[in-house]
Amino acid sequence: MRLQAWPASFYAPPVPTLDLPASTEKFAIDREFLRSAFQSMLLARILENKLSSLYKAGKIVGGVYLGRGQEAVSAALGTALIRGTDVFCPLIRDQAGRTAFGESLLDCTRTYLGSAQGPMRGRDGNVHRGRPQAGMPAMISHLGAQIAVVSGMLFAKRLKGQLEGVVGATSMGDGATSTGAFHEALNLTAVEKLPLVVVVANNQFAYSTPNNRQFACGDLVERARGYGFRGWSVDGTDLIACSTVLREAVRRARHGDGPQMIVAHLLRLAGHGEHDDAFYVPDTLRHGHYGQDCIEVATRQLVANGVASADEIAGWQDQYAADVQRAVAQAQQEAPPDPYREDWTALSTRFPISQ
Amino acid sequence: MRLQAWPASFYAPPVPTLDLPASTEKFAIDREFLRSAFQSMLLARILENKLSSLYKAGKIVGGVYLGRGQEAVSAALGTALIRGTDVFCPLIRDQAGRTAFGESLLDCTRTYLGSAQGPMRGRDGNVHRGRPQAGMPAMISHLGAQIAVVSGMLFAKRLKGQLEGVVGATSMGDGATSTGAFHEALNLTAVEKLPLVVVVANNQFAYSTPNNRQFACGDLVERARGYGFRGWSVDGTDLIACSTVLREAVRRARHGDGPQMIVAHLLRLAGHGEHDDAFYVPDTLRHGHYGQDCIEVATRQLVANGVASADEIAGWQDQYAADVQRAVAQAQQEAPPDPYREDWTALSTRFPISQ
Amino acid sequence: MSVTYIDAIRAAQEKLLREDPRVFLYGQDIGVFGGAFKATKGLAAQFPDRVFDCPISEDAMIGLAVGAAIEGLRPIVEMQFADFSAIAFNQIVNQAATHFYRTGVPIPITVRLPSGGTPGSGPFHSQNMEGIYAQYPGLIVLTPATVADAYHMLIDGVALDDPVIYCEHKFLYRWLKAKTINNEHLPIGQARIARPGKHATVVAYSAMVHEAVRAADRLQADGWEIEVVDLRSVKPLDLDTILASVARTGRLLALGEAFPWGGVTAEVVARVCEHGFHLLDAPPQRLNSRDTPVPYHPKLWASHRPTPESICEALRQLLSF
Amino acid sequence: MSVTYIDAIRAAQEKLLREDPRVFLYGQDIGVFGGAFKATKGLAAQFPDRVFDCPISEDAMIGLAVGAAIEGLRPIVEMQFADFSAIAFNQIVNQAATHFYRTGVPIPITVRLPSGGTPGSGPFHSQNMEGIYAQYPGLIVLTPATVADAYHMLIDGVALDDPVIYCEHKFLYRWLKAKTINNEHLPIGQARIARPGKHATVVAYSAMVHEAVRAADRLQADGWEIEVVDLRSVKPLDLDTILASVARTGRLLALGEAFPWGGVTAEVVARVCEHGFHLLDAPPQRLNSRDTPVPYHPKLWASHRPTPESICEALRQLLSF
Ligand SMILES: Cc1ncc(C[n+]2csc(CCOP(=O)(O)OP(=O)(O)O)c2C)c(N)n1
Ligand SMILES: Cc1ncc(C[n+]2csc(CCOP(=O)(O)OP(=O)(O)O)c2C)c(N)n1
Ligand SMILES: [Mg+2]
Ligand SMILES: [Mg+2]
Repeated sequence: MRLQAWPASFYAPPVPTLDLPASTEKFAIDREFLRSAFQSMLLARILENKLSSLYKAGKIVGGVYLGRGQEAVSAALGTALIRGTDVFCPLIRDQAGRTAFGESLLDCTRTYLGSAQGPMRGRDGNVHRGRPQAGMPAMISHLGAQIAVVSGMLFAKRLKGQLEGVVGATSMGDGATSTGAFHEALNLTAVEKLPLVVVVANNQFAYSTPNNRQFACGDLVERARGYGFRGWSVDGTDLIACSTVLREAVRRARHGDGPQMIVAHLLRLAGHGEHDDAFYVPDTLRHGHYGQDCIEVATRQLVANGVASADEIAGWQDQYAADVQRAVAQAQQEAPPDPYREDWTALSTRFPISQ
Repeated sequence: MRLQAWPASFYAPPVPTLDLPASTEKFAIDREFLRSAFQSMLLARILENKLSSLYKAGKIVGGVYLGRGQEAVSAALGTALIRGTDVFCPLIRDQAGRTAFGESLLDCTRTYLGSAQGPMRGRDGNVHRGRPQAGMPAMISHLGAQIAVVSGMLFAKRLKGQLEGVVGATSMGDGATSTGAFHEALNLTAVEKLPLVVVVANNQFAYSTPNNRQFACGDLVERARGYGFRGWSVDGTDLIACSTVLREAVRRARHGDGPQMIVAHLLRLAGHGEHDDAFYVPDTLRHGHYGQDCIEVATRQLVANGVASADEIAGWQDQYAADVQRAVAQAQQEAPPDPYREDWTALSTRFPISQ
Repeated sequence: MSVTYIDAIRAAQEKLLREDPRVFLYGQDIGVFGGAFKATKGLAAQFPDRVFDCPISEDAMIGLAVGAAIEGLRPIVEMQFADFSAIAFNQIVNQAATHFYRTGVPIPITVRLPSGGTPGSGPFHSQNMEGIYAQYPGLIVLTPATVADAYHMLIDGVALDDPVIYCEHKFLYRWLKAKTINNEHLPIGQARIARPGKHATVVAYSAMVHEAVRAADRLQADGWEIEVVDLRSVKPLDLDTILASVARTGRLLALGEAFPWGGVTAEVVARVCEHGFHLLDAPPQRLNSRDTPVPYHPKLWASHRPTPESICEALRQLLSF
Repeated sequence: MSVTYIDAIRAAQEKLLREDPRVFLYGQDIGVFGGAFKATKGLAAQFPDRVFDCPISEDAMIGLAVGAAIEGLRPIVEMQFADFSAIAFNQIVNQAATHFYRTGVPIPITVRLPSGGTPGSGPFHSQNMEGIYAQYPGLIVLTPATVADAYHMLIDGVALDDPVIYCEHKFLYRWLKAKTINNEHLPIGQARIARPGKHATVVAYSAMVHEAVRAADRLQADGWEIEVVDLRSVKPLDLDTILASVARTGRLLALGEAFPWGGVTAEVVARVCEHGFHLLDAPPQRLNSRDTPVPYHPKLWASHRPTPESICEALRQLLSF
């Protein structure tokens, strides 16, 4: 039996241009939005660097998954959403978006460090955290599975007459777009005409798998039309671009323009998890356009445009480092869950008789 | 709690124009192809009418699912494929394609009538039949699940060095496009660059569910690009159009142009199964463009273009009626499966010890 | 006037829609068409904003229901056939079932699974999946056998805060009739003595309860009094009622229509042996379907699942010890 | 020099690729990266045309494998974690498992499921699904507990013409070592006495074999001789070996790491009681994980699954009858 295979050639995506309708003026982004998004990026980065150290020091069990390099698009999304009104289900690399949406540092450190006082009480860990009733569902690991849940929350709000002015949002990686769950949920969402904003952070890899073994279209945004979503493609290393697009997409969803898909192009500036050195990422990519650090880009943008000064930024850095330190220290002091005090049931129902 | 819902308005698709590149001349279809495809349409219709009568007379248990109104696109696909070389996994409404691909009448009647001599030996029924090793896998009911199987057959042929000049094909309805399996398989197929031809027969309904509750894009062919498939949209009531597009798409797949998606627009001219009177199909659709019977259209086309005469067609009709009669009579005479002679195991392995 | 099993399911959904604004129905062809089995017939006309036809997307259907449940609603999702819930498997067992444990927020969804074999339905329209779902912590699995239970257990199931897998048997839909729906009924989690007896206990559920009663009736002619326990719910499993019955009879046959490896009958036998070993006067027996997919042909199908004949045979053997 | 459990899995795949041109590997990150657990490390370099990274599409991965099997190949599909096979559930249980019965064409695919809990892995990277898949006719379910079995059963499994669910335990990957891989080995379908004894039988499989042996070693101090049966495959299930052991000891503890409802332990207890009731001197017992999702926190995780302590406790109770 003769064996042959087709040659694999690495697919390098083009630098996307903003896919904005006609005039871009009306999308001009304001100072406050940029400052706020940038602060979330910075806090997320400082927090995640700390998590990485804790992991490497053996203080975190399981794994640590960073959003390094993806903070701009994540923070832009979180900043465009309204906490207490909107629904946001963050995914693996959304520390910046979580922060922007208002998740407390303690929710993060408690979950990673296994404090019984965290929202998951030690029952689930790391990025699998959330507060569903505060509008932030907790992802399960199975990629794509959270999308329909967010849509279901919106669907329920409509039935309750509470959908007016509300947006739902979730994000995912390039790899998650290959799941059946992604497809079913996007299609269903469009059929139900729900105000969902779906952000795909195409960081070139799913774990170690490059785009050319993940999909065969040019830009994943080409999928939007087939679902009846409006599609936006954006440079994920550029905070102003991300903020412009995300704010506009969220605004449109909020005002009845239907579901929106944003594809942000960028590079994961870390391993899949902190156990992974990402040896498989070619140098051409690391040193190419997407290899640039969105926080550095944003710093330059903010300073150049007079949105924030270098001193201010340095001040924020110090403050966040202290905040993170406090949140870690507190979580570390807290008791872990006690197996002897767990009730060990997965049901909320207490049946009167033997089960 | 106040409840509200968005108003449902029926979505009537436009009559599609052929989406052929530049010059259509080189796609001119030959006489033999049209005659052959038409004969398969005719035979399929006569066979299915008989199956319907048998069902209504209580001679077929379970259900009968007709391809009435869908023969043109199905036969065009089956005719464009090469039996013994290609792989074809027909779906619910592909009697015409099966016939064109060379499935015997007896395979059909034996399976519907539960003869032990049919390819499924009474273990499975109706449209769930096939001969996988003769290039025709047997569908399971779960919609969309067959697509990846066909791709896997192509993938294996490539590994064996036998893919040269081979095409795989399968078809499905509009409803099946909403399955995760559809999505995963199309994406995987494109990533693997397999020569797969996927035909979507958009017959406006999935069982009773109209297009506007199934998808939210204009034409399902808009999905092709997002997968990296070439997309074709065609009027499924028009045999010449279907033949032109299908032959070209199959030719391209065969010659290295990659995977192809064809969306044929038409109307199911029957119930979902013969138990269903399709009361939910609005008269506007029944009497509109897609309400026309593709066999009548094709008859006119063939006669007008001198491809076949009315007399010839009448002769085929008589012959096919007799053929169908024979195949039914033979299957009816054959013994049903005998539960006492079944070995009642789902494994081909015989383990030496107790299980 | 009589009420069938499926009438009861329809009536329960009507009552729920009428009385509980949190309830909505989501499924394929359940609107104008009234569902593949007509379990929602007329409900879309009565409640046009709360009965939704949906795309063929079982995974997303359950995902949507989970989201709606987080928001305080009580969706009832119809799978067109239990078999197609295989597509929603992940959302059911990993999303819905784990949610309360992980987050403290319960997910009161009800998934209706038209289950079980009918002649000519074949391998993919005949499955019984209660023994699959029951393995997962966080799910409640109901298997009503009577018209009244079909009604009350659907209503009571929707009232529970946890995800409910409601297995309704297609064979009972039109065949099983009652004069009216009795208002008295047992709570979920409690089994029922479907037929009292003293020589052997058959533990069954869903359609097999009726086959067991038939078999018991036949054995009556030979002087055997067979007790039939209807589990009603397979998770929770009412071991007390089972043990009490086995204590009376000393003999156990666990009967199910699902595949023979594992499943409900294994769990019943294992628990009885663990907790009531001393009550048994003979080896406990099991009777399930055969270890193949459910065959299409009625002649094969009839031999694939337990029948009154094969149940009688199993009972005779059990009684011979 | 020593060989770990995962080395054995890697070596088996290497041998298969080298010796059988019908074999290819398909999975996420199994190429250059060598797999999430490095079970395919270096194989893509050695066999560049036969080791494929694939999209995150478990359903289509199994669909593709089934198609390739129809064409006579023998794909080995790696699920990144057993838990993610929930996405491929339909293709496994409805497509692959039914194919031979329906068409007469066997589907020799092997699906590798990295199974079982490790500290900190949480509810979705820790599951044991052998008791789910074993319920389906047409599947073979292997659960190797030793380095040699990890090797030989993978090779023998690929040689079988039926779909094989190969459950490899993540906890054993690097912890379990052998000097070399013994060439002698039992055929698939035959259980093994992992530790001989005479006072009670523990039937276990996969990682729990080692916990059982540890528990048995502890009880030795009190004079108890506990026999441990390693099932090796849960379907087929070697009842003969189990019954022979129970005949020697009169006492049975079925031990598993999966959820407590149904599953392997229920099947083992039910079969022993059905076919070897008279051999039992005491009520057979079961020990499984708790009835919740697998918790993330190592402290909870350690209490969720059976441990040498809890096994000893169960055995002491069993021996006290
Ligand atoms: C259905 C499913 N299959 C496999 C996995 C294992 N897995 C976790 S993350 C990951 C890669 C995800 O890639 P992508 O979606 O691009 O997100 P990224 O990590 O790049 O942000 C994989 C394969 C999973 N979580 N879910
Ligand atoms: C996954 C799955 N869900 C539900 C069904 C039940 N079902 C069988 S055919 C059908 C409608 C199919 O519609 P479509 O794909 O448009 O094909 P058509 O019948 O119109 O040719 C449904 C819902 C199924 N077979 N598979
Ligand atoms: Mg990625
Ligand atoms: Mg259709």
